Amino acid sequence: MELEGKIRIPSGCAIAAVISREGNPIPGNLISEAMRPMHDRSNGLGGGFAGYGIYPAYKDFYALHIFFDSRSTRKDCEAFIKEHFEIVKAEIIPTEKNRAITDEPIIWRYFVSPLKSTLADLQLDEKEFVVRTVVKINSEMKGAYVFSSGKNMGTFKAVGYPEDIGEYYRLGEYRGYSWTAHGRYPTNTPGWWGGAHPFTLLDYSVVHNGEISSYDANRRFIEMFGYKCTLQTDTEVITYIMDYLLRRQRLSLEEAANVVAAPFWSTIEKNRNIPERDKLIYLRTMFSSLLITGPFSIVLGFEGGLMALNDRLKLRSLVVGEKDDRVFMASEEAAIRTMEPNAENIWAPAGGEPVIVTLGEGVEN
Amino acid sequence: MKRIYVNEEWCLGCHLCEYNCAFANSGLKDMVEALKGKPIFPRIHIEGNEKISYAVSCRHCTDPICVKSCIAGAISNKDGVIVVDKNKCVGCMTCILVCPYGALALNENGVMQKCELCTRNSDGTPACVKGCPNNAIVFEER
Amino acid sequence: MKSDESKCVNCQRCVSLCPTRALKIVKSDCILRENCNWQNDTIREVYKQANSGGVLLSSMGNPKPMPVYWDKMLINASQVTNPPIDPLREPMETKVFLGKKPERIERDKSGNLINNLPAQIELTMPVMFSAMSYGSISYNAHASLARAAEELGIIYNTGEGGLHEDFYKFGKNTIVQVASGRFGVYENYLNAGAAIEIKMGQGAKPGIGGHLPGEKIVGDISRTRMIPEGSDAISPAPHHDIYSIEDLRQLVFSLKEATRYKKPIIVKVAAVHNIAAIASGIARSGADIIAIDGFRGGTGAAPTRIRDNVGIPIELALASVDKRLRDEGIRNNVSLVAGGSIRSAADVVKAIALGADACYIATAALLALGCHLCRTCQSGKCNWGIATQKPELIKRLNPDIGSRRLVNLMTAWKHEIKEIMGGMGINSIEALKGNRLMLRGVGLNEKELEILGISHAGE
Amino acid sequence: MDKFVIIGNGVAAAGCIEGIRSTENEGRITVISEEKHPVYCRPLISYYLEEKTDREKMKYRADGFYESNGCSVIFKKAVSIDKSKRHVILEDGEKVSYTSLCVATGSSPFVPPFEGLDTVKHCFSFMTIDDAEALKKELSKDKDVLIIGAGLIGLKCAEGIGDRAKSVTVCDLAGRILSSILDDDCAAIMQKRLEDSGIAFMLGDSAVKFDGNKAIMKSGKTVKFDILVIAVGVRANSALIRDIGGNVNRGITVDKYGKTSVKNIYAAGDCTECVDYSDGMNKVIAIMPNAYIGGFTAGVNMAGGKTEFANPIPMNSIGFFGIHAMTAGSYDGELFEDRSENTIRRFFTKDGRLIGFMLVGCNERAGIYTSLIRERIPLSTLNFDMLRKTADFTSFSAESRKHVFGGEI
Repeated sequence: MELEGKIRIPSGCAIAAVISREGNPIPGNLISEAMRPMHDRSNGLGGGFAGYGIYPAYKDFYALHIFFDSRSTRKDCEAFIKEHFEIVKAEIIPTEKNRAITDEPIIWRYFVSPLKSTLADLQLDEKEFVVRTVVKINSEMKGAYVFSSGKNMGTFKAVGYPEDIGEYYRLGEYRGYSWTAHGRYPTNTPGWWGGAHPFTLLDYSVVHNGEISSYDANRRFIEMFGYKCTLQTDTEVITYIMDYLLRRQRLSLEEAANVVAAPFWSTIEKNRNIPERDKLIYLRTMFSSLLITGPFSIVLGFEGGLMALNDRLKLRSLVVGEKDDRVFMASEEAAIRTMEPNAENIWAPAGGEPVIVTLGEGVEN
Repeated sequence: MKRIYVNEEWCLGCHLCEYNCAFANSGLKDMVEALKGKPIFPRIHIEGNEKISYAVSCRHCTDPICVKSCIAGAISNKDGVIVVDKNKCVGCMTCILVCPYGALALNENGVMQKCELCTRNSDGTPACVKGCPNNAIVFEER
Repeated sequence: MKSDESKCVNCQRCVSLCPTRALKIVKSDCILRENCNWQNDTIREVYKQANSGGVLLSSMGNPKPMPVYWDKMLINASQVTNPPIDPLREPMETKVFLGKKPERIERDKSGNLINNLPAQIELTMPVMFSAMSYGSISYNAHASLARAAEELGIIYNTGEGGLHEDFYKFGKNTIVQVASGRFGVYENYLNAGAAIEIKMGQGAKPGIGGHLPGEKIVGDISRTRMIPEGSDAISPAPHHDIYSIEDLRQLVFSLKEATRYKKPIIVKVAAVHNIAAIASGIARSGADIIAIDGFRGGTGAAPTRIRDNVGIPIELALASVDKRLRDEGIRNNVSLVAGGSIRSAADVVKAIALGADACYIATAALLALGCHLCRTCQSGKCNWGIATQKPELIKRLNPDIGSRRLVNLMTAWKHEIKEIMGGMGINSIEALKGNRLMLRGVGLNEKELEILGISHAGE
Repeated sequence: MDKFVIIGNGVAAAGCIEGIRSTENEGRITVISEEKHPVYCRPLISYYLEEKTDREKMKYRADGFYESNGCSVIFKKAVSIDKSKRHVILEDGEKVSYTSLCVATGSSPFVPPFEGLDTVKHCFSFMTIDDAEALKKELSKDKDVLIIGAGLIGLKCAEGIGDRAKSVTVCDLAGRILSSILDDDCAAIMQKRLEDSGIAFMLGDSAVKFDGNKAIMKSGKTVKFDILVIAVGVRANSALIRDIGGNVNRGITVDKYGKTSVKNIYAAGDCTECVDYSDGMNKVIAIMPNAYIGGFTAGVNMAGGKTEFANPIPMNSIGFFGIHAMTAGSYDGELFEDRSENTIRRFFTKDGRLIGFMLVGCNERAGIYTSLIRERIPLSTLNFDMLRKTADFTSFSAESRKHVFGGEI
């Protein structure tokens, strides 16, 4: 059977997320446990987590999490990275053997910073250079796969059930101000670690439940801007779209939501607020190929916040709840109740309406 | 009330309305059986010359002089549709003498006949209108 | 009743009008002794030319048994892992905007988005009626197209014959064409429509001009074309002011200047061998929209040999142009309109999935108006009142009926497009554009699949 | 509550009832009927004898007509009107009071004072169903019938009884049949058809004296008969109005609203006279359309509405044994004629307008001509040469066709 990237594999999923609005540390096992009641939404063929604020000691460095299929690949890849980056720390990501997790690759993380000279040579900004490097490794370096590349954040993913993966990566040892989680139900895959979610690019991470019907329209459009959809997964293309809209076009989160889950024309036409209406028409027209159709519920993680978003018909479940400074998001309320039995204000956001939570003012991240 | 109106701009002079009319009023199911080899007595007629043509049938006047003139009380106004009671008609042709549109004529039995808006077919459109290939005959409120 | 089979063109008018369906047209049983190489038509054409010494003329699209790729592509549908969407319950959007999209957003000082979109064409569905000139088709045919376009919220195209004074009122649903003959082109004309189309070529006769004989240049037609009655209307093969892509760019900007940058400019080209490179050039010429016309496109009159042997299929042209523009990162510079025998809603869906923004239809529109594809438009004696200027024939096409039938056809297609989209789980046409995963090929070889950018069914 | 009273129970009365009810639904309507029948189609009595119709079909209005229109009918003769007390006095002295009254008494057969008429055993008029029934009773295949008067009534009678008698002879002082509506040529064609069908004529000659079964003619000839029908003409029944000092000429004078010169009294139908729109002359136009329209007009105005009797003209459609003549208007004008062996089309124009026509043997769509007279359409607006030959609308302008076929009606 072919791996992700050779073939497009649809899948069903479970997602969950939590954030502390005040930036208080949350242990990673909280989110790992949240996935347990949604066990049946996954089928053991992939899961993962993203934590933000987990590397305060190295917060100024890009944390590259990389799978290698062999020592020699790692050597080659490290050599490639060293050409353009300063590596301040390189280590194996600590794991704990777990019966349910097998066939593990070699998993390392590197805290790096691009060489100023290289950036100057290429006339690129730092982030863009990191993106290109990641894309290059992932598309050209066989056996190496960068699965996390943001600052002060990290992704942890594997083939298996999410709660087992959480234990495997010893998530209880990390503290972050926000976490996202994903459990996967692919319908046709041998399961490949790199294909598990969250999918990340820089500090953007996406967990996604659904199967988007606009995939190839989105992919072929976004690939015009230097992205390569090597995994052929929805999550990957959504991540790139978000990166394109937020980082490169500098749209706000709401504006980006109005592109990917644009209101229906009939809704737009009924909008009495003319500037608002014109803005919506503009965004839909300008970025028409980035409209995402088909069922999805996603949580986008980024530096300093989370955004949950449903497709405009709300074809996938997504609920949100609150308690004190924490906001919870999940495919099922059960997951929220696991994290916080006394969660309040539980609601199901309407299709196309983003729920954006950012760290309160004055809170360091 | 919906009436039949004709527009000579679109009439092609194909006479289909006449055949459709005669067929619709024949009571038969098959047009060939109804019309083939027989003289036909439609209630709508194409008139014209090589330049123009148009169909003429009863206009269903709001103040129909034929109704007032019928010596047999055989013509009446049924909800705006002017109808002939064939049983009562004696063929005196007074209606022909008074109708400004020339819309009445004798049928094959020497009894007066005229368009009675055959709207009881499936879609409520008279046969001539339904069969007109170029909308030269329409059935509408004006 | 007698008939002269030598004069029958099989237009089916008699068959259609007979109320008892008593008529049928049969092939004459008098046939030449044909063989696989020398077939009936080929032999007759030789006789005809031996008689006349002239170029053979014919009309409508290429009838030769060339591959129709639309029929070798199949559309996807959702099952289990994602849901089909019911178009009867959920909004199903077919609105499209054609025109260049800027590379970047812009904001004013207070951070609000600025509308920096150049002029666009807004369509309620991704189909337009393509160019057919007044002269090649009748007043009533034009009236039908214009009225239908207005009612549908789509666009029709004047073709190269100018815009009849009666139809200026349909301006916002009109594309005015500027072709090599420049008939009827003046400032008001350019400003009358929703967009201007520069016609560089036509799928039915790439590389060939046009010729409307003087006897057809009478009355309104002469006035609309702005040429004297009785003079031949000759459209040269090239625009004599366009001998290169730089020249095209100049014309594009001249037209934009003349219309104060309020009208998108379409450049229409025939699908020919290096169409991808041509399109790439046009996309960089300032044009807003590229219309590509495949070799099966119709015509009122074309030299038979050209019609049947020049150009390439629209499916391959469209796929390679879309790919090339994306590879070059300039797909957003232009919208793509595909034409040249789009026959059904399925063809539209496939064209959009291959990468078109919209489709042009003409033959299908004429069929809606009554055309029975007898393919003798060049005679000027169209029995259906379409490709004729004879008053007694024109009269046969009542625009009330014509426009209604066009509206019906487009409405039906729209329903079908929505249904097919719903089946794919797509509720907006934007998400279908270039979505080639929704297509699979059957009976195509590797090369064809590669050019179309689709997988084979079963993959 | 208004009390509407109508004297007479013919078509004019029916028109009057429907006219009142088209305007209001409150007032009571009383019909005073000398004939003991509900309104029936009097012109059909010849068809009745011919058995082309029957008593049931001859009803002018369906059963329940009076009830559904809130009418009561008194089957008595009205003998006088008290205009100051506003009531009608009936033959038995009963008084019927009215708010407004319509006199629709019709006409009566005129019987000249023939010498020896009292010696004739079987002498009939031919006006009412009772006349027809009486005649029918007497008719048989072995009886000779003499009809005095070759006008519409006499000839219809002749046609109606042709098959039931041994012979039918029609005599008339005039030199042609239907002398009041046809000229010689037209009359000759009609006469020929009647003769071919077995009717005998003695024209320019008429009975002056009777002796039992014998009529002695002006020419001195004697004609034997078993049954005598007198159809020399009719007289308007205008006495009720004349007796109270109302204006009466040959018929009761009414204005275009149907009003007589007596307050609150209207009149309609054969008992009235009106202005012939085709020649501007005052005359009694005793035809059915006028009776109905006159009655309807009077009814509307009686009930407080306002309507006029628009452009009445004489017109007749009459046929015998398959040949038909149609006439309308007056004949004092320039003549245009087209004829063939069995048909004649004669048109009379004056001041650029059609004022009258006679059509014999060719009557398709004659109403188009009639409307030219009634609408006073200037002939300059159409192609009259064409129109005379065929009654259709190709002779009209496209503009007027548009109006006729596409406009309001």
